[in-house]
Amino acid sequence: MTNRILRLIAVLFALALSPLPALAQANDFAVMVQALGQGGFPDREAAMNALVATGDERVPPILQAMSDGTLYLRKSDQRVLFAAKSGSEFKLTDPVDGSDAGTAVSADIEKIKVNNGLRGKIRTAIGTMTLLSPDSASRLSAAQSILKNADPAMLPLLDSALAAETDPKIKSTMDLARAVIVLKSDAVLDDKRAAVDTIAAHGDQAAQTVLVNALAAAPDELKPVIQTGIDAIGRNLQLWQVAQNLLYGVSLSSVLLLAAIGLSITFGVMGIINMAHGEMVMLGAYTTFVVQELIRNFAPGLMDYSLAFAVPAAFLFTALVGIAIERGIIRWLYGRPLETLLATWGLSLALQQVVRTLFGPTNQMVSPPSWMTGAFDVGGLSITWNRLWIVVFAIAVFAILQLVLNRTALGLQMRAVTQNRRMASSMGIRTPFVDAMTFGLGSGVAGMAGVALSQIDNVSPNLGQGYIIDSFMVVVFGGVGNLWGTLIGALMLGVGNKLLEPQFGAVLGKIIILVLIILFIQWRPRGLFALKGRSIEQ
Amino acid sequence: MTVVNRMIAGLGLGVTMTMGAMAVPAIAADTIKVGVLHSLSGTMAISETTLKDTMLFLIDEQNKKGGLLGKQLEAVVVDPASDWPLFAEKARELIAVDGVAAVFGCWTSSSRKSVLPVFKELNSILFYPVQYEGEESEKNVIYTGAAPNQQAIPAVDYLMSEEGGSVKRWVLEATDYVYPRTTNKILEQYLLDKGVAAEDIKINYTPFGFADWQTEVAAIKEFGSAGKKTAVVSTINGDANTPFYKELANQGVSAEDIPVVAFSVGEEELAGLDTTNLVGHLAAWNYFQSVDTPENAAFISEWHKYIKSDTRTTNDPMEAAYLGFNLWVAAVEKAGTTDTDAVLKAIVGLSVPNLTGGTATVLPNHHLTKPVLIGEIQADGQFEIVKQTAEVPGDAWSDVLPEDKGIEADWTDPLTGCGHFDTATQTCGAAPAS
Amino acid sequence: MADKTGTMLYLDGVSVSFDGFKAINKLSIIVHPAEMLAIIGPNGAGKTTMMDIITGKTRPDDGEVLFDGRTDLTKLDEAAIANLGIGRKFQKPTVFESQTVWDNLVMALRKPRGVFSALFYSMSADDEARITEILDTVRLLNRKDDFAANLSHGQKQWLEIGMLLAQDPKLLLVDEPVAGMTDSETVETAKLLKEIAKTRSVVVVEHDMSFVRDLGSRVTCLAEGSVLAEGTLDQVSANPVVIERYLGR
Amino acid sequence: MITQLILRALDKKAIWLVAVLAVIAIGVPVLNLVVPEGNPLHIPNYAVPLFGKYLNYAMLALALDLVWGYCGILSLGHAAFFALGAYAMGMYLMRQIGARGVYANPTLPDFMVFLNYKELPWFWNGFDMWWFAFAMVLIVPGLLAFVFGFLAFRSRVTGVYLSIITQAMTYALLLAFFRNDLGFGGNNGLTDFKDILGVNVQAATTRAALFAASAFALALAVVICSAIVNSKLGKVMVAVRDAESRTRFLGYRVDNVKLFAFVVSAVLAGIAGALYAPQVGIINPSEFEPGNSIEVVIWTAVGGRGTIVGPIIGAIVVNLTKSIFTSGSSYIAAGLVILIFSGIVAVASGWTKGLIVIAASIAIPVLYGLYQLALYGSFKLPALSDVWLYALGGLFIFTTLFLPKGIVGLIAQWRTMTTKREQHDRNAPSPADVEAGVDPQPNPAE
Repeated sequence: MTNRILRLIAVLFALALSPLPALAQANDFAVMVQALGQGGFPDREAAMNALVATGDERVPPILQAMSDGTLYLRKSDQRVLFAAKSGSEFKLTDPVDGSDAGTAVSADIEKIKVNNGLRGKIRTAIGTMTLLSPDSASRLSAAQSILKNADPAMLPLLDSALAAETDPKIKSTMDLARAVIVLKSDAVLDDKRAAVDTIAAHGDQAAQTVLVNALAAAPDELKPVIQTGIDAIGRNLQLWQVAQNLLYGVSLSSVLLLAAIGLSITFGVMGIINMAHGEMVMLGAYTTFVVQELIRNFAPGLMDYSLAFAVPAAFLFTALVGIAIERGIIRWLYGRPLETLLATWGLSLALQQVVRTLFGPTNQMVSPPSWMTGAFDVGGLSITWNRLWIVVFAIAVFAILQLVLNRTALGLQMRAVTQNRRMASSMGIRTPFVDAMTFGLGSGVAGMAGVALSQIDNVSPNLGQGYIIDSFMVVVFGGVGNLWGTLIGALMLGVGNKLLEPQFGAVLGKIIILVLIILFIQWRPRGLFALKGRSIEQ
Repeated sequence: MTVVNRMIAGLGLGVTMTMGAMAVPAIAADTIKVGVLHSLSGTMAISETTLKDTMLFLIDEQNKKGGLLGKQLEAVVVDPASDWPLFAEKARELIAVDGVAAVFGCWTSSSRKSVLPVFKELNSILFYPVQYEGEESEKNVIYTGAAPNQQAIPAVDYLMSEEGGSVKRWVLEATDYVYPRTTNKILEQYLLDKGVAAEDIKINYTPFGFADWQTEVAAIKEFGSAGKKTAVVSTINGDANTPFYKELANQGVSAEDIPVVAFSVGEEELAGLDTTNLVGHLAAWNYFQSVDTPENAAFISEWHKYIKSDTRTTNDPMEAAYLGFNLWVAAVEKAGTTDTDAVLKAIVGLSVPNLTGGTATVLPNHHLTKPVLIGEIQADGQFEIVKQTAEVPGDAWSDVLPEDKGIEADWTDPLTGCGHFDTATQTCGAAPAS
Repeated sequence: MADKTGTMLYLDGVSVSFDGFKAINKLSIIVHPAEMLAIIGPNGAGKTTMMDIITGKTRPDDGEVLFDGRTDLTKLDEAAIANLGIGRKFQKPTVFESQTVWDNLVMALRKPRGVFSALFYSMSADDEARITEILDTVRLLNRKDDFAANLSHGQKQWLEIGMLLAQDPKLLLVDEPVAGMTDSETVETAKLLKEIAKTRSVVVVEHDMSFVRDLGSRVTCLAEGSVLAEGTLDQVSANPVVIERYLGR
Repeated sequence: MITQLILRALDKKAIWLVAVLAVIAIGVPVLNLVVPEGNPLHIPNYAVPLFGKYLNYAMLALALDLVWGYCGILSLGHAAFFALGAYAMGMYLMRQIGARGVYANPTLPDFMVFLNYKELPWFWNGFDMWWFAFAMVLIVPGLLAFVFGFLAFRSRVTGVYLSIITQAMTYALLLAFFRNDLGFGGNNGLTDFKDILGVNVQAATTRAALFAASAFALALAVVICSAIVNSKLGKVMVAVRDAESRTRFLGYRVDNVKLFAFVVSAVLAGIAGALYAPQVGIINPSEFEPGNSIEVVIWTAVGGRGTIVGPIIGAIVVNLTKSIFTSGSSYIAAGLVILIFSGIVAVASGWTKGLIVIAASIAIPVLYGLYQLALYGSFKLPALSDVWLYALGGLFIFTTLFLPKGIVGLIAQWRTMTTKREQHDRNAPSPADVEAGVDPQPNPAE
């Protein structure tokens, strides 16, 4: 009952907003829908407003389809229809009565164009119409769109919606929206004071903006209150800002760690200056692409889990490539670390060209799975899912690698071979096998890093080049041959970079970091965690 | 076996096998050679390889039509390998050794700057197919890409209009190199002239190949939360774009709230991106693959046939290469020779149809008339054109900048023309017309 | 301990540890001018570390290291210490393998060590005579133009001793000089060292007991980083602790 | 003292090398300017700056060899010194443009006018005077090398660590020079040069003169390097390379020896860069790219490190190869290059390895063709530019695997074989053999 009254209010409200009341009175809904397909953007906006004014519950899906680009005009009869692509054809549905309208090929139909402005207005319109929707997600977006517009005329609608709302998150948004509207309106001073408190309590950037905007227009007696609110938010934000920068730093660190950790095995443990390390990362990213293409073609339902397949696939593939490289080239160069630099540099050029020949020079598309898109807020922090997962992934890779090196027979043999090859060999360890496995492990880990990097960077033949120098810096900074050193090195460089960036800008920040590394090495010529008696440095 | 024996045997074996493997191309009797100077390896290969293919495609098409002046065209492809000094070396080789009639090539401004002295010295023609920062007009270069007034300013105009969202606050996000610097300088002046307050403009530069955009995107969000409609004008370069857009999508910067308009992001760049969360962000070009004209449809289908792939995109620099090539062909036909000065004399004022339904005319300043198209990114990686202007004449010297006011370039007569003519003082730069 | 003055080398209460492991523990040793001291001891006793400390390669955590009774060696680096007149021969013969025997000695010859002195150095007749003399002493005259890498193990040992002589040091630290030598070579080496010890101080570290006996010098036995016993070889080898910890078993 | 030094420098090999360079320095300009076009002996205009560039690269490689081949310091940032020298020269050339720039500003270079500079940045002062600029060509790289080397060598940063921080140095400079705010023209760098010492930079005579200057500079570098390596200091440098701490126990200040070599090398690299800038007509930050420095290392390795002539041969060979492989259709030349290289490998390391090289060079175009066949149904051989990275990559791999001593090492080996160990000292261990280290590092616990 209440709902119906409220909906009526909403309709009346929309009517009041509509610039074309005459059209709104026309009750032929279908005709109004057809109007969406005609004219330019302003005409389309008018037609949309007219539809909104009807308050009809069929309107939001139509508008949503228009915004999503699934609303089409059939050229033959100028009818506006939903179109869903199936194979090479489009399946058409009538938006008015939901009846099947047959199929069409793309030449027969024309998408009803929207631009950003129209898309924004559609969002607001849907918001207004769905503030009382039973679906909490649409109520939330409705509340947010009202907050953005903050039209005093919305106050009665908002009040009633607020009374019926139970979800705390939506309620809090509505509260804020209400406070913003109150502050704008000519409400009594006490109400406004309370509104300022409500806004200040939210404590985020948007709230501060609202208060700053309100300050100039506010009556004198309210000004100190608002100013206090602004200052409080400012202090709050500053704190969060530091935390946010730290978080960015940790996130960058996880990327650096992933890129460098494979190198800390091939370079750190084996003493091979592997300039083709970046290309192993690149191959991992391309493996992800190939895996996704296979899934897209053969099992589209598994798309969201594509990365779960890509990680082992990338590990195995790059590990195999790594083993082949070790057997084919590197094993001839043991004891000549600087020569490995030359050979692997040549190899990296060739590998880039292989990928360029096979896949073309352009970027390849790797789609993010749905659970890796978007962001969420914790207090004043905004955390994006993909960065969070990459941090988790980096930690997992690090932990597994530690386990492998310290708790398995292979790890033991690896350490034995690196420490004393002849002794290990005389004790029956097959040193060539262990060498190949170690290099394969390092390469495989680089390949897994490629899976993660495909989510944030270009999947192109040049991908590896962008990380190779940073990786070497991390490993050398942390101390060659020490995984913990690599971890700490990545953390310090990542966080340092992100803390410097707001002050000095990205370019200068990076230069400063490089100079600091150079100076740091003067102070500790063997890196942060120097091990004694390493094989790398006779 | 003695060393000498070994050597001779090795050489003999090598000769036979290598000759077998490396096919020696038959040298055509009488052809017109055309130089193609695009990086096929190194960092720029990602963008330039497509243009190499485009040139081969265009030359192939022309040869099917019977060639030029009764001769077949022959492409000479070299690889400057994204190495700027190598560009100069290869340009010299094309002109002096291979004797090409004209060169189509370069992408970055650095590469163009690198080859410029060579073209001037050896008096040949470069067709440069990429949008660039302007502030240049040379006798030996035909700029078939957009000048700033054919891309940046119309895009900003669109965003300032009601249709584009009445943007009041601007972030100019850029890679630190000359094209963004120049574009931003022009845009900043333009915005200030339009009454935008200085505090409503934020300019930020990042290094080449920048990959970690967290801080920058967060700063854009913060700047955009000041209550005024905010837009980002992105002159971010090539490789850095993908991580930038991935971060935008992740931090939820939607086009309805803070639209991003880019001048260096086309279909080719989007092909490497999942654009689902980027719908509505904009790009300004003189051509989009989605342009609905018969010329374009024919071009795309021929291209797909040539490249043997239905999924390869077309993009703006490809159209610029197409225009440049057709203009050169028309000029050679008009002049009846491939002689540089004759072709340059013939080419000014020539028009050829472009792919967007209009015509491209070579202006006396060696720039073209081009329509400006604003497109919104769609979920399928294509652009939806939301605005298209009539042809805009390319302006080598921006009228927006005070120091460039009244500066014109006129190469109607290539021998006495001037690239930097001050209409106020009636002088040509400082140097005599060269 | 004893008086510092009049000593060539004076170590008192020297300790150093690596990652918690005490390699040298309150070690005290004195060497007088023109005296030879033989140091014996089991592996890991700290003999090489002691040499590292004296030559500036390792810094002691604690203790006093004096040269010539007054110069504090813990404050100086390797080059400065070498230039004071302390020469060292390594356990594993370390010569410059890619250079000729002659060039090895040219570099070792006592001359100004500065960069520009080296750049503008040209060989005088005296220098040539001196090197030839040394070559004769170490019996490498006929191989002077060979690369050091092509020498036998024993010859490399001799070359290194030759380099020590060329340095003209006041104190020689000789680490296992006769490893890899034939018996007759060993005897020759002992003779040579005794000859040298007439004018200079020599510290010899060696395992070869017959060689130490040939030297006939004072003997110090080290174990676990400190002095176990001191005296003549007979005294030391009769020491029950030495027998238990080093000789016996 | 100095004369003695120079006399010592001119051993038989060095005399030959200097003589050859002198002949080239005079011969090439003569063949270019005096011999008329059309004569088979005429050297075309385009070739002169190209060969000049090779000589500059050769000088850079020689400079690197002085520190790497002789002193064991693997610098992965040597192109930075080269670029700094080139920038110093570029600044002089920019100032020479004067009011002839596009904007006709008498003092400010075009890019500064454009970036709204009101006056010349202080560090551009003086570069209008040739003597000042030429001094800076020596001083700037030398000073950077001195400061960097002083810090690094004093702290005993060695081996890989040193290599990585030299790489960090050039990377930092790359980023810095890319910045437009730094006042060096950002990524476009310095270009559009007009005059050098009052004559047109593009004139054929100037080009020829610059070429001759490059050849003479290289000859000078040969004399300098030869003088150093033939002196006792040279022996000490080799000693430092082979057994650093042993050298220290002989009383030599290893850090000073390294610093000397590093600074001399940086200055030589700077001179090479200064001659390079006017010949290629542009200097921009990409010269600082870490990859460039690695390439220099590779030239040196290909030619043969630890020799004077090796890096010169290596630089010319690799760059000539690069020119051939990146140009349109020199299939025959490319085939010959591969052939000669496999011949060299066959001589040096035996039949099978030569065959591996040939097999690899055939496999790549064939595989490419098969891939095309599978994709498009027509067998198409790749363009040279498609295979050139394979060729370059292959060159590096095969050189390290099969020619550890480089081309020069091969010649030495050949001579040994033919002269039947007439002088058996040819068996000297190469730096590659000793690199693994014979540095005494006794276990501290012993």
